[in-house]
Amino acid sequence: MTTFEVSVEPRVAQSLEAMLLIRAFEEQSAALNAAGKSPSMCTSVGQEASAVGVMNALDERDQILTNHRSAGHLLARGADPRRILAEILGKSTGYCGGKSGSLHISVKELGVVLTSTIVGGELSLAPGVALSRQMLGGEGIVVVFFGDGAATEGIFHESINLAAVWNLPVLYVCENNQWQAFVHRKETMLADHISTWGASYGVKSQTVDGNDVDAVTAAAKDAVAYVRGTRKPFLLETYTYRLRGHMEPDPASYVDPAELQSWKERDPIATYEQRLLDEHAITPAELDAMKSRVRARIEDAAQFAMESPYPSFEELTTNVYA
Amino acid sequence: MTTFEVSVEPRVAQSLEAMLLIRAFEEQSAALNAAGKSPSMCTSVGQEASAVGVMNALDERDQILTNHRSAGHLLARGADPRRILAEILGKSTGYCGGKSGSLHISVKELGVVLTSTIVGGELSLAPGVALSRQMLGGEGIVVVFFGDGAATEGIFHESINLAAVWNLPVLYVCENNQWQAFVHRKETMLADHISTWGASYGVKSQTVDGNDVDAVTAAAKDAVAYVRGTRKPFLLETYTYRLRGHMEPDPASYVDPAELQSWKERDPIATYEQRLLDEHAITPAELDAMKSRVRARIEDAAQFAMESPYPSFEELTTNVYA
Amino acid sequence: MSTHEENAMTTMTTMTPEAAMAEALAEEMRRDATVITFGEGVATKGYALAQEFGAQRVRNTPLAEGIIAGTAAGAAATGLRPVIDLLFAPFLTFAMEEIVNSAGKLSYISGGQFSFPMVTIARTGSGWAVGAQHNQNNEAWFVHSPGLKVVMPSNAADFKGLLKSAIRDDNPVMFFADIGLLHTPGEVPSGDHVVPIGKASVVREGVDVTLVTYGKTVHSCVAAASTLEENGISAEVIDLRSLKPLDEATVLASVRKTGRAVLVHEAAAPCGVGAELAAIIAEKAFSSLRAPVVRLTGPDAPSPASFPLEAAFAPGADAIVEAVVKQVAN
Amino acid sequence: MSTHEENAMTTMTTMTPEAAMAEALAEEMRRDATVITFGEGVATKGYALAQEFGAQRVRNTPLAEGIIAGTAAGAAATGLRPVIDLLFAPFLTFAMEEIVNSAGKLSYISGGQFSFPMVTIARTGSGWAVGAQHNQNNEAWFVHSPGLKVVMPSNAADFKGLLKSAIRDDNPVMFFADIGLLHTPGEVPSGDHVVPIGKASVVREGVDVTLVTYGKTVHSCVAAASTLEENGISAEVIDLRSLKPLDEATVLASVRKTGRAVLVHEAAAPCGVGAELAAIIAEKAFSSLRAPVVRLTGPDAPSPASFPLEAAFAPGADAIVEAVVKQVAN
Ligand SMILES: Cc1ncc(C[n+]2csc(CCOP(=O)(O)OP(=O)(O)O)c2C)c(N)n1
Ligand SMILES: Cc1ncc(C[n+]2csc(CCOP(=O)(O)OP(=O)(O)O)c2C)c(N)n1
Ligand SMILES: [Mg+2]
Ligand SMILES: [Mg+2]
Repeated sequence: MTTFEVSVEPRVAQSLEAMLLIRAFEEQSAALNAAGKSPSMCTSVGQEASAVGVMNALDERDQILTNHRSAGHLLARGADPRRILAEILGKSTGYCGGKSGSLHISVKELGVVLTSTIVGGELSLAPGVALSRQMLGGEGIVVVFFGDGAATEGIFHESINLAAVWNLPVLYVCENNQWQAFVHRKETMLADHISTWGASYGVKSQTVDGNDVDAVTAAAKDAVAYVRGTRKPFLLETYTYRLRGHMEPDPASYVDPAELQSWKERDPIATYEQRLLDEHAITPAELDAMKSRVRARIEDAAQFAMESPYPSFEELTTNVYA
Repeated sequence: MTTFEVSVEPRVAQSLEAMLLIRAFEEQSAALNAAGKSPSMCTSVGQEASAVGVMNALDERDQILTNHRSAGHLLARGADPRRILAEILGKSTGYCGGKSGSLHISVKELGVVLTSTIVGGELSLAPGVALSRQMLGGEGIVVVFFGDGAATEGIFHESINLAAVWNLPVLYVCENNQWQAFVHRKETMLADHISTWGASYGVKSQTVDGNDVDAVTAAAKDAVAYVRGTRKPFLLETYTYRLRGHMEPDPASYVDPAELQSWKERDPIATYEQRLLDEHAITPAELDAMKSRVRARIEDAAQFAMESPYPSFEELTTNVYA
Repeated sequence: MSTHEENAMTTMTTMTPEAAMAEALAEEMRRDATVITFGEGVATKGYALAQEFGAQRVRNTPLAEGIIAGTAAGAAATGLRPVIDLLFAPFLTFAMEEIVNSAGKLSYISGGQFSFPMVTIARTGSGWAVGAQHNQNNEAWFVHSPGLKVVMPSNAADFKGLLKSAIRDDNPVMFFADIGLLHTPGEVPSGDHVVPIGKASVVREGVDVTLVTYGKTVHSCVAAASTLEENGISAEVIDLRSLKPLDEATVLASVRKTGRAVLVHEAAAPCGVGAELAAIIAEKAFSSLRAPVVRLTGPDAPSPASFPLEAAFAPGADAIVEAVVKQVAN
Repeated sequence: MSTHEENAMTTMTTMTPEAAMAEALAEEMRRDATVITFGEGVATKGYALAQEFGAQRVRNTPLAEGIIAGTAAGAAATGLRPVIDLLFAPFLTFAMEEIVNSAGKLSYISGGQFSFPMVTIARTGSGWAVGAQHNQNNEAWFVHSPGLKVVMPSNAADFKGLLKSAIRDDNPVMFFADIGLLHTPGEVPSGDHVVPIGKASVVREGVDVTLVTYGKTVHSCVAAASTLEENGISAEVIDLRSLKPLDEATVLASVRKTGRAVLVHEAAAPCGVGAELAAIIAEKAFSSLRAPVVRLTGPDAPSPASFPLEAAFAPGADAIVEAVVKQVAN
């Protein structure tokens, strides 16, 4: 046991390190894009607590569906940053052999079934994945991450209603980050909280501070226990904010600077770091060590991705059919 | 002034006669189908009070969208039974020249914009019709009739949310008749009342006894006044029951006889007749006269429709483009 | 008449295509516990099926085509083999996202990690006089979409055999059922009658002209061929059965023999299956062609409800005879 | 290069197709107060437009393609002329019901009581390396659907002129914008530059072979034609511009002259526009044909994100040259 491992509560350390890893990963992706070395991607900067908190509550049996802003979910689930970054660069070593690119990465071995970049596509598949769970047995549940924008697509209504009527074990996680590409959420709905929509379907729901990883972890654990036990859906809203533009590069000049600033002050990583330091749950030295580890992993990932080969031209037409 | 006109309160008489006309029309249609003289159609038997009550609250400025079960709405709006029946038979004298058949009748001169037999199609068009009202001026509002089944289509969610966010003057009338073709409503949703779904969108709503024409009229008048005044949407649910099968012919053997019986006892026409007789608002003789008038109109309509010519073959490809 | 291997001992049962589909589904559900079926009213209308396999495997759904198809795709990716019924082809418009972007593409996008063994049934074509929102022959949309297979049988035996193949296929299969045929009884071989996807059927041999068709117009072509024979013209009739993959070899072999092709279907001409056939022929059998290729299709118009107009929608035997006579005279 | 009448005094301005579309929309909104535009982020991205015409006529919408298209159809039927932006062609899958069943069919179904003057814009094609859920050339679906018009320009002038025509048209028009072209500047005639829907453009004259194409592959064909010229082969290049209605007359006149047709597009082959062209040619210019028709298209596969694979997706000039050389040798 090193001092580090003794002084920091393991889950807390894990949560912080996972969030740091996501942030570093996203900044690396964005940098590659800015340098003309990568196609566009959507980062999850500012939303790390939501990804990490929910993943903290899941285990191996569970399956995950997510959307275009999925790198955080994948990393929090334990995916290899090398293979994610390789996929973003369209390399053969990526999780999908380079065919997906950043927007639809799936990782079967981690239970990540079919990320969708069609907004709402993840919601359309979720009940079916849960139906497999229901019919093929086991205690696994399905978690589907979707945005506040996806909630305004009709398929949200159809998906959660079906899950309710058929008693499907789906945890709906709405990451309400206040933006839908270039449109503020308030332009798209009168309600402030998507969790309030659960009532129509007879689905229990809750909103949690999506910038507080411990709060998300606690809420997600309750929600997962409910879904796993009752085999019914639950709607968890993580209330958060997209701190970068919609996609890279996006100067996001349409964002109200005051609103952005107020959320920057609630950055889920900076506030958590500070809290852990204040509570002496972590020392500055430990934090530095953690950051170095993360930096090393991301640098290694970048190198791996950059050096990996592109797929061969035959791959253009393989995997069209099973 | 005849005795009839003095003794019966005009709106009450009108409501009863309108309901009788719808019932007689639907039974005539069904009989033509049973006799092999007409394609299949969906009748609104049992739901007459909803159609008549809502139409009682509208005026000429208003526009209407409806669905596959629209004959009642059309008749209550004042459409000519001859031309509706001709359309059902695919005759050139029908409102759409026979191209629509029973399922998508529109009557521009009466403000009936584009009936949809795609369940939910009426919901998808409604905000746009209201947007025209909003942008081109006037005090007209838009009423869209849809079923409880349509409410489970995603387009319901998208439509009412848009109407709420854009402040569109749409009165959403959900005719909750407990059936969705061959599926009972309870198999498709956990809620009993679709009106409760309005809250998610910030839309005011109400459920009314859809088998009581006076109650529907009163509720619809309030709703119309709200929409006309605020230029905001409103969701009115008329709770009722489909007394015939889904379409002709349909023995509806899947219907629970006890449930059917309990609703038959609440037949909107029989109960209203009885009430008016009990209250001496109408005499048996007046009622007989009314029924004769209705019968004569329907017989005339059937004759007109049967004798009308089919469209000429050139019509196969006209009106494809404007 | 189909090209599958038939045991000499095979006995035949007469049934409608509708009954043949029900039988195929029941047999496959017995064979494989992962086969399930759902859709609007599926459990009500498929009462016998629901009785045999229970409420878990035979389900009514809410009225929401998008989530029916999406749920099928999600279930297919994770171990089940769903058969969904979306009723009428125009209703597929509410499920395009799930069918095309998910079921059709995600095997490829995932680099082969996932596959989508699912069958989507839709009724299509004229014959019910209910108009354009219940009737549109849009099968070509799916032929034009990657990763899907598309079948459209013309007789009871093929309805059964193709549905069984579709259920066993590891890819998403669109199964189009021509309404006009559903209640016409036909002979179906007993037992495990399977018709391979991707094999056309030469339903009538001939040497002067090749009629390529599918669905209800197969019968118009066969009728036309009889009339043509009386006029001394020998027409070969090919029933495609599968529109994707399309049995190029059978079509090309026939056209190389006859030198003439008439392509017949109810769907509109522009970018339809007839266009695809004409292109394949003009590319690969050009030197055998003795006359211009001819397409006979439904009009490029919504389908009218009015009975006599609807009856004139799909090309009939007379029009086919006329076109062939003119082509042969050319 | 386009076939429209050009005033001798016309001056040219250089701009990207993206700017040309914005200019067309602004001009039409000035001209006609019933023209409105909405879509996801339309008001944010079209900031200048929103400033000029106000929040009523330039609107952001919720993220819901179905109701965007449905609202356009409802508004079009009752006095407005909406221009909607559905972003990327794969997202059209969420709006098929409204576009196909309502906007496309209800004029007919209503017996001509209503019309649907609306324009639906969607971006399509490779060039952004974001994969198959943002990139599918599905324009043929709409060509195959009754009551719609479909255009897909290849240069800045046509982007402007066709968008103006589309807005003035009383029918629903699908406007496909090839992503790969949007940022390539070109010359646009100043003033009210209108390009009629349904007229192809002969962008290069030739006598040995006709290349028929649209969208980004117009440029590959023009490049191929230059190379071919060096090899003594004179290729005519036709830019269809409109896919529905399709300018048969221009295509047939050219093929009757050259006797050879090569059909080129990025969309998949099966039931694509190339198939339709091949069919028209095999039906109506058969006797002029000196060689098999050839199609060169993107693969029948979802589009890969990986940059080099994506770059190989659409047929390039080299492949076109090779195909023509082979065809001419035939
Ligand atoms: C069906 C569909 N429509 C539009 C888009 C374009 N688009 C990509 S992300 C996005 C915003 C999504 O907002 P939200 O669901 O809140 O997720 P967020 O990006 O905020 O995480 C949009 C409009 C898309 N990918 N798919
Ligand atoms: C998109 C679509 N799906 C399915 C159908 C078939 N269908 C016609 S009516 C109907 C039931 C509609 O139920 P509801 O909306 O409650 O209306 P009701 O018939 O009860 O008046 C169904 C499933 C259809 N016409 N359109
Ligand atoms: Mg968001
Ligand atoms: Mg109902």
